[in-house]
Amino acid sequence: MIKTKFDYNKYLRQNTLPHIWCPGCGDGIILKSLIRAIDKLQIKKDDIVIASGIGCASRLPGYVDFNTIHTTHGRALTFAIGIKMFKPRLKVITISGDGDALAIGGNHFIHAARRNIDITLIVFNNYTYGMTGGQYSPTQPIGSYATTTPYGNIEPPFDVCDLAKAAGATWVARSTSYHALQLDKLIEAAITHQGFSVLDVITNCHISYGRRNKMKSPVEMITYQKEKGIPVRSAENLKPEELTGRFKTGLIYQKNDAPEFCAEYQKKLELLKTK
Amino acid sequence: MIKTKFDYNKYLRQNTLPHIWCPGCGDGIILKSLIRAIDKLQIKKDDIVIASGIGCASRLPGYVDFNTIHTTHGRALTFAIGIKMFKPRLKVITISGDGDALAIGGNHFIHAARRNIDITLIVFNNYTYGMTGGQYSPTQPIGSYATTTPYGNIEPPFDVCDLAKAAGATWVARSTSYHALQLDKLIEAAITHQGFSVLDVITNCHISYGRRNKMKSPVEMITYQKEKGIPVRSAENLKPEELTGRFKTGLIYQKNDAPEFCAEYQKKLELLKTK
Amino acid sequence: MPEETIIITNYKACDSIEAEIKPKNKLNIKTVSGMGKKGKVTIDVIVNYCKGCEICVYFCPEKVLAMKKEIAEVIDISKCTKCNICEILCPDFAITVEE
Amino acid sequence: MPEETIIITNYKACDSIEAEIKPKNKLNIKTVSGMGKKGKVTIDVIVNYCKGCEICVYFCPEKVLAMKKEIAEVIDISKCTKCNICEILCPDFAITVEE
Amino acid sequence: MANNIKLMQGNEAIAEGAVIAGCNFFAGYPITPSSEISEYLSVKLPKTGGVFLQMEDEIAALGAVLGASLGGAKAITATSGPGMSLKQEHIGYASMCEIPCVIVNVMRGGPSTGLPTLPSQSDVMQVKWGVHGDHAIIAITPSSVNESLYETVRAFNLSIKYRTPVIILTDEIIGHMREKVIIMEKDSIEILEIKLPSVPPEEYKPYNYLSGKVTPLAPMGEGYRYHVTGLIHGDTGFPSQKTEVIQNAQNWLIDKIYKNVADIEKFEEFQTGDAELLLVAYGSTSRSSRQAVMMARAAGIKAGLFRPITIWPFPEKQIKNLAKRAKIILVPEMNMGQIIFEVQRCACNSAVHGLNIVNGEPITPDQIYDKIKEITK
Amino acid sequence: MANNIKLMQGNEAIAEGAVIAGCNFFAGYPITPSSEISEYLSVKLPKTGGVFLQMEDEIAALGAVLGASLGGAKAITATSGPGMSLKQEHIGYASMCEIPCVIVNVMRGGPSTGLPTLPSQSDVMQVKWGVHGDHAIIAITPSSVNESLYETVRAFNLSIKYRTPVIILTDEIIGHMREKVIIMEKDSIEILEIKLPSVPPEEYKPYNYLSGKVTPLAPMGEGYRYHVTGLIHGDTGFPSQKTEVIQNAQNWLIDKIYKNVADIEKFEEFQTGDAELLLVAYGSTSRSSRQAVMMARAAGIKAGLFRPITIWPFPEKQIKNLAKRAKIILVPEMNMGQIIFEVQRCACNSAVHGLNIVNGEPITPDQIYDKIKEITK
Amino acid sequence: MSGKTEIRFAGSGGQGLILAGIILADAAAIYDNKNAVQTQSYGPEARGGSSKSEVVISDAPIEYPKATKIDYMVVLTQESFSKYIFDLRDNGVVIADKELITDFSNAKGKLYMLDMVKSAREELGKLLGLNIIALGALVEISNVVSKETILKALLKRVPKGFEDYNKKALEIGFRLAKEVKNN
Amino acid sequence: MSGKTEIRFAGSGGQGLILAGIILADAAAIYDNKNAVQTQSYGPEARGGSSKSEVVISDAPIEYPKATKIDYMVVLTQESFSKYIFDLRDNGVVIADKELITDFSNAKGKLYMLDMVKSAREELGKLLGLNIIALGALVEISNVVSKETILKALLKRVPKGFEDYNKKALEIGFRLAKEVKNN
Ligand SMILES: Cc1ncc(C[n+]2csc(CCOP(=O)(O)OP(=O)(O)O)c2C)c(N)n1
Ligand SMILES: Cc1ncc(C[n+]2csc(CCOP(=O)(O)OP(=O)(O)O)c2C)c(N)n1
Ligand code: SF4
Ligand code: SF4
Ligand code: SF4
Ligand code: SF4
Ligand code: SF4
Ligand code: SF4
Ligand SMILES: [Mg+2]
Ligand SMILES: [Mg+2]
Repeated sequence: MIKTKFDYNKYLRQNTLPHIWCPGCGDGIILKSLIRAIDKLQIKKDDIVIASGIGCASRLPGYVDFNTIHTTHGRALTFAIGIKMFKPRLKVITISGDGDALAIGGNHFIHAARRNIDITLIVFNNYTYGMTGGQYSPTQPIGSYATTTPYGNIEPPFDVCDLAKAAGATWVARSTSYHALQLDKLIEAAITHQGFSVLDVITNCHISYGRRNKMKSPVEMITYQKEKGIPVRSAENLKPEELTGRFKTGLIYQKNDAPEFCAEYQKKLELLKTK
Repeated sequence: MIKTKFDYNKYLRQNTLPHIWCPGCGDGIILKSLIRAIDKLQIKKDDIVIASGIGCASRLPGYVDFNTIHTTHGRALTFAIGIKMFKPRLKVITISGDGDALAIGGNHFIHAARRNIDITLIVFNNYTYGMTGGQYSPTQPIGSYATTTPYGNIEPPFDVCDLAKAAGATWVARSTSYHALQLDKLIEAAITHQGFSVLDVITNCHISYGRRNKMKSPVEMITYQKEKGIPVRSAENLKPEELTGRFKTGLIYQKNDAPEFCAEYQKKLELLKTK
Repeated sequence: MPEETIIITNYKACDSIEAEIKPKNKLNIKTVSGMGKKGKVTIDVIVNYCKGCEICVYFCPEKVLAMKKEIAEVIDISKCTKCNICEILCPDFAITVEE
Repeated sequence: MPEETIIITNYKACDSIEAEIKPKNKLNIKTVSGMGKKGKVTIDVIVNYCKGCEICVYFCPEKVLAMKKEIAEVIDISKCTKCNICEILCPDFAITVEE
Repeated sequence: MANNIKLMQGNEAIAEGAVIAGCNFFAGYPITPSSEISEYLSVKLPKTGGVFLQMEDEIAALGAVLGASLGGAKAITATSGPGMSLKQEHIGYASMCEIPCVIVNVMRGGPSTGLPTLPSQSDVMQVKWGVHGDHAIIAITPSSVNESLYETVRAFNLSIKYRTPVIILTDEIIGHMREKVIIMEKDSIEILEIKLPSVPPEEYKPYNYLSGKVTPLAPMGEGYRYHVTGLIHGDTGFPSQKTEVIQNAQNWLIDKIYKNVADIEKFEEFQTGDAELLLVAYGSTSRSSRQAVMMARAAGIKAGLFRPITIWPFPEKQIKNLAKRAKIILVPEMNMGQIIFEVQRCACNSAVHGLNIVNGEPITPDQIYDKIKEITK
Repeated sequence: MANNIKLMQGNEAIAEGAVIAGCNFFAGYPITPSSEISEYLSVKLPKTGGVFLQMEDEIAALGAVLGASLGGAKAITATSGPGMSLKQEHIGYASMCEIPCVIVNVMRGGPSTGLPTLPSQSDVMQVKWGVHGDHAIIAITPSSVNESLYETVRAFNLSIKYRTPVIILTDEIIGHMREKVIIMEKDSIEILEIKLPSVPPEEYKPYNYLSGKVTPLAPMGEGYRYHVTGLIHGDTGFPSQKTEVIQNAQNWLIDKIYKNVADIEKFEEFQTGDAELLLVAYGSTSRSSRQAVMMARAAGIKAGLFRPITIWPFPEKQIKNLAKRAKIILVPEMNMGQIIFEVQRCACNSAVHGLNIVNGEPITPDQIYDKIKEITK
Repeated sequence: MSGKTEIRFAGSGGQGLILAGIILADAAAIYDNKNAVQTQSYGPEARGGSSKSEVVISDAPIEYPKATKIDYMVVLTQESFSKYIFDLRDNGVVIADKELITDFSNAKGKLYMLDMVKSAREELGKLLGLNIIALGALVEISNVVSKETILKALLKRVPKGFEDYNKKALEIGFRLAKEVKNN
Repeated sequence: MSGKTEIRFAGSGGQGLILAGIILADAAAIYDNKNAVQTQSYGPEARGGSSKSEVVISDAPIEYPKATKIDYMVVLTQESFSKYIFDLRDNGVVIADKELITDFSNAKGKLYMLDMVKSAREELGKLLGLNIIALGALVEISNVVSKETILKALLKRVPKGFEDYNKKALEIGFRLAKEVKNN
């Protein structure tokens, strides 16, 4: 799988580098994957809007040369919906941490999914509130530690993909920062999908999560992703007990014939015109 | 099925009657069912907390002689969680409209479900914002009309039960204000269940919903419930196309072995004591 | 509601926007007793609770009830089977069925 | 936090709390070229981008790389298969592999 | 009977004003007594290709409005007390990132759920201070249905010109009453359009603190790629923690409004020329006050009314001026005393009285006149 | 080396103060620079059987706190700017329903995301006016770590006594600095306990507007069944739209605080006896101000410092008194001018100057002293 | 009649009284070019609750928009009669339905009892249109706007196909009022 | 020494400098019964970013809590050296690591170059403890608190089993400093 050198510079705001993330933070790996996917799709930079909330992951937009909006904590999708509905020709991608997307932002998550609006949401799922120093998040595994679960977490985590699907998302997948090449393809597919697409990317935060959970280094954390991730297909052949502690990767759900929200709205407008 | 006269008075704050609801509003039918279920369970009135949000349905607590909290719009579950965690011996029941529970309150809905806390949520699902005069709600069917969908609704509705289940609720059921006796049993079971239980009750609001959707009278609306509701078991034998426009009633999902949040928290406290 | 059109529904909405504790109204109850299909039966309609929604009338399988001046009324108790449907479905605690 | 205990991790966090546009730093690039297992290869490490996370070193299947003073360095280019893993997994745009 | 005169509700007039101003985006969440605005726009906007969205809550509604505005929309939302409280974080974001938008608050009785269907004027101070952090705001309090319409047009203009959220702070009485509106010819109404910046994209800086001029906000998707963040940011829009940048950014948010007060402010004076007793009133209460002034004049009391139309920035200068003659000032408000704080500050050598009636009913001319008699005795 | 002296962080001291006050319930949502409070309580509360909850957002956090408080908990939440904006609706609910609770706001730079790790004092007015509708609030601004601890205890007491939310309004500097705290014997600290009402359930009315006394809030689940609503309600707790009830309810919310100012207020004066130049400062800025007073005194300037500890209700009477002598007043604040509005109102015949530095750094004694020299020249 | 007339329609939500007020205000303001302000009171939030619709009509500008001393009051429920009669002018006029209002314990002013419900049932076949009958009666009795004007204002707001029905209702109102006036 | 001493530890997050500051302040405030205030600066939000930990120690009460004129500065990164040297007193003292700081272009005051990283690597086997070495060096050079006091304060905050390790680190600091002082 030899590749020629990929030129990220075209998409980077180079004078903002080096980025703010800690050494070895998986967010940088995902950022690169996102750039490669967008490059593959050859979308005009002017036509891309990236909106994010607040958190480490949400710092991403600052580094890329698109129309970028670093909104408030948990609300990226609301801005995204506004601009997408007003200018449906734009490709709108939303970047959120797990806390951003699913704790404070959980309501916008399920409603964007319900509407099946053509926006791609990438959840940078590091099981923690990275930016505020490692409080537990709604995806943090039971029994693990955080600054606010000194005696071990007792809150069950969301399965981001299950939730997205039940709420109405029509394209749902999972990957990790380790599976960066799989991620390229999934991001590409997510952006291409006509409807609300949710990509749950398990990413590594050794600073706020790992070092409280016996994974002090980025390497340990990425190794965890490598070992625990299991492709959807392979998972099918395993018994439930073989799956405990593991998570499925790859495309988890797709529905192509569901009406997309912007398109439906445009149809209404057309109808009114002819009236 | 002859019954002796049931005495509601024991549970009613009689000097608040007649209640505020419009003639024929289904909310009154559900209120009566709730009273019967609680009576059946013989829970002490002092031990029951009823919390609600804002909306027609949410006016319910005012009429019953329990500990009652009429909170803010969408936030009933947050109050419920607070009091339940602090006094786990109390039975906490939350009453919400579809807008209250699933529009502005959607985030608390999924997080209460995720935590699997022993609270019962009854959603008075009338497909509309009754109290504010009939704007569309996140459960309103596609194509129907509301004051804010003068050209017909294009937003897909949530399936309340699917969403509850995916978010982590361990007891999920649906009924209607017509199926009042089934409802008695379901409310009883919901309260008895140890964990987060969600009961989606389709109820009739002819004022804000019906009269914009060719169901001007309570009778027409209740007839709709009678005709469209189909027991889970019967639904299994039907083809998908036979199910369009219909909804399943009865117990939809139950999981009994899942850890309950208050109990888990108490376990932690015990552990710390012994340390 | 841009171009106002005449929308007049025939419902009688509850006027009591005050949920403030009300002075204890004397209940105005209309009681009808008699022999129904399954024996002795008494039907009470609390007139000042009934809001005239017609639910009981429509869903009574035996046509025991009817609307009179927007209030439910027993018109033929002899057909009553004490099935209790009217009581269960009345949203307003306005009708009860007893032995 | 309550009873403070010594938690000292060995990471070097990024100091630039300013995301404000920075003066265009001259990139300090260390280039190593040579013949790898699959032919000619050039590996660039941008020294002032590398944060020393060790990911490339650890995940390089051929042990081409090593840490030197907390910066990644090519130690044996001859084993490089141009698999590109180091580049793909580097979170900091700090290492690239070219023909 | 002229065709351009219509009987309209205050809320409808706001919605119609938005349409006239070229509004092409609404996102909201229903709440009494503001819902008619969304209902009206749900009918109108789709007809002209605009977007009408009902969001999942008020926070989402303002988020969507800001997103759309970044795309170049003329966007509006409408709400009331509880919704206004929820919107505070996003109002701050709009101020900080200088994103134009119009926010309508039809005041009802508070606090909390309060009195959903009854009027009050108890959110006046919230409009200025509800957001965490320092910023300046423009807020307008119309007192008639006709004014509701035209002040909405002005609100859009101001929001674009100063790149700031503008709040229309009306009350349940003005919002729900119906009276005459004179629909003017479109040509005779000043309407500011959203334009692309005059500089090419390479030279575009979305903020410009030191120039003293408001840089136009380039609609996204038109070639001007920039970054928007609620963190303190420099001219480029990128976050900064440099002390000078922070102070400049803070100053700018205040100065761009306060240094342009002359352009922003609008008020009406009624019989103030020789007034020894000054009434300061806004919104529906100003109508009763006006009538009370007439009653007082009839009784030989030299009363006058100062009515701020732009309530924020507060017309300090005018009050200070009028207070030179008027040694007694009365501030009737349907709240427990809010704008009176501002009046006291500006007119501290006059006796400043409040008439604060908060009982779900509008303050009547009689009540005000009685108070006038009491304080002039 | 006494065992009862500890080096503590301001945020830790607040958390420890809560524990000492008997706090048994925390619900929060993390935010810089307040998170240490929750982290500390996540360790401590479970040890004593208390509840620690991290909720899905700030709105939920305060909702849970209010729910628990209705159950009889001594409950607290902690947040910072953006979170504070989100909590406004529930603060209003707590005021309206008279539910005790303590809310900590560790002020950071605003507006919007602003400067998450840097200090400011820019939420002072929000604390008073951020809620829609009329209500009164108690807010406390500690200026040392030791004070943070004991004022937290007092906050719990006040919240129970007056059945009201009490806000601890600290700033990033006080919140994050470490200094000595003297841990007193528990017996010597006044701690108010939550009690059942003295009347039997049949006679219990959860509100009592006309008595002038705060009725205790019966913990739910103990036999006192009552109704709580954010709608305007009468003594019984049930909603009402009667004009007298509305006005009584409104008056009560204001009066129960303002008529008890003497009990609630707390302040410190430093060298004010003969002060001709008065500094009014609170929180971390008061520390620099104190030092500046010493510098000024050393230079022969008769300076003094008035430091409100209870910032709301604002100590009007004291300022009015001091302003009789002090014809020059300086109000240094890490914001663009907030409390200065109050000072101007109370001391309108003095020259009231602001020193408003908002650049992410604390205001230094030198900066204040320079300003003193400038205005006394 | 002085320059200012205050009219109140009171009844329960859904009787269409708000609309009646709007049509009256429209007639006065737009077609008669007077000043007119219409206001109403709502139940909790905005759903159909009790309702009261007031119209102030004047030649001079109207400041305070609500009615304070009612000149004409049209009532369609017992409750609203008892509740709202208090601020009727001493020489004010009440137009009430004969069937719906039965207790006149605190009546004042001049009272016209009309068989509006009965006529609606008999002549229109349903109660839909009761508000228009009441409006017609008011106009006939008060003369606050002309019959032509009210008809114009009415027809503007009637959905297609319902013009005749509503016109008929209005005329029933005129007639019923004329009958009692002549009594 | 005047009544007030200002000390700054500057480096990158994770080097444990905040903790070093806390231990120092603890020693001064609790064990030496002086007044001491410790403050720090954070990166964005609160995650591990740059870090600066300051301690002001004084006999008199401390009003302004931050350092303004640094007496002693311990630096462990080049960036922090260049960034924070500006407010060192003219006669202030800098304690820097020999390996980590190489560019002294804007140096001022008195500079001690210590082989702290090297010693940590060689004698402790890892960098864990570098902050304690630096703390030891500071105490040795400044005498702002006694060696016994700092040891007590250190041990209070060390997790069980790590006492010796940390004590050793502290002593390395003492030694390294003594060596350069004697130079
Ligand atoms: C309204 C509001 N509440 C809280 C915060 C503080 N805050 C900032 S980032 C964050 C969570 C970060 O977690 P996540 O979204 O998972 O992103 P990560 O940093 O892990 O990438 C929080 C709670 C905030 N900025 N605004
Ligand atoms: C924060 C806030 N936003 C909006 C409202 C207005 N409001 C009151 S009830 C309601 C919706 C009612 O719908 P639902 O929850 O379905 O209850 P229903 O009336 O249909 O029973 C709304 C939007 C409010 N009271 N508070
Ligand atoms: S704290 Fe965690 S998520 Fe944030 S930048 Fe560091 S490693 Fe990445
Ligand atoms: S508006 Fe609808 S939901 Fe509300 S009381 Fe009336 S019928 Fe019931
Ligand atoms: S009990 Fe049954 S049969 Fe008898 S009146 Fe009621 S519904 Fe009819
Ligand atoms: S169901 Fe009840 S309220 Fe309805 S008509 Fe019958 S008795 Fe009356
Ligand atoms: S390209 Fe592959 S083999 Fe070569 S250095 Fe990188 S990871 Fe190692
Ligand atoms: S992966 Fe990148 S940043 Fe990490 S050590 Fe290698 S080159 Fe440096
Ligand atoms: Mg995260
Ligand atoms: Mg509903």
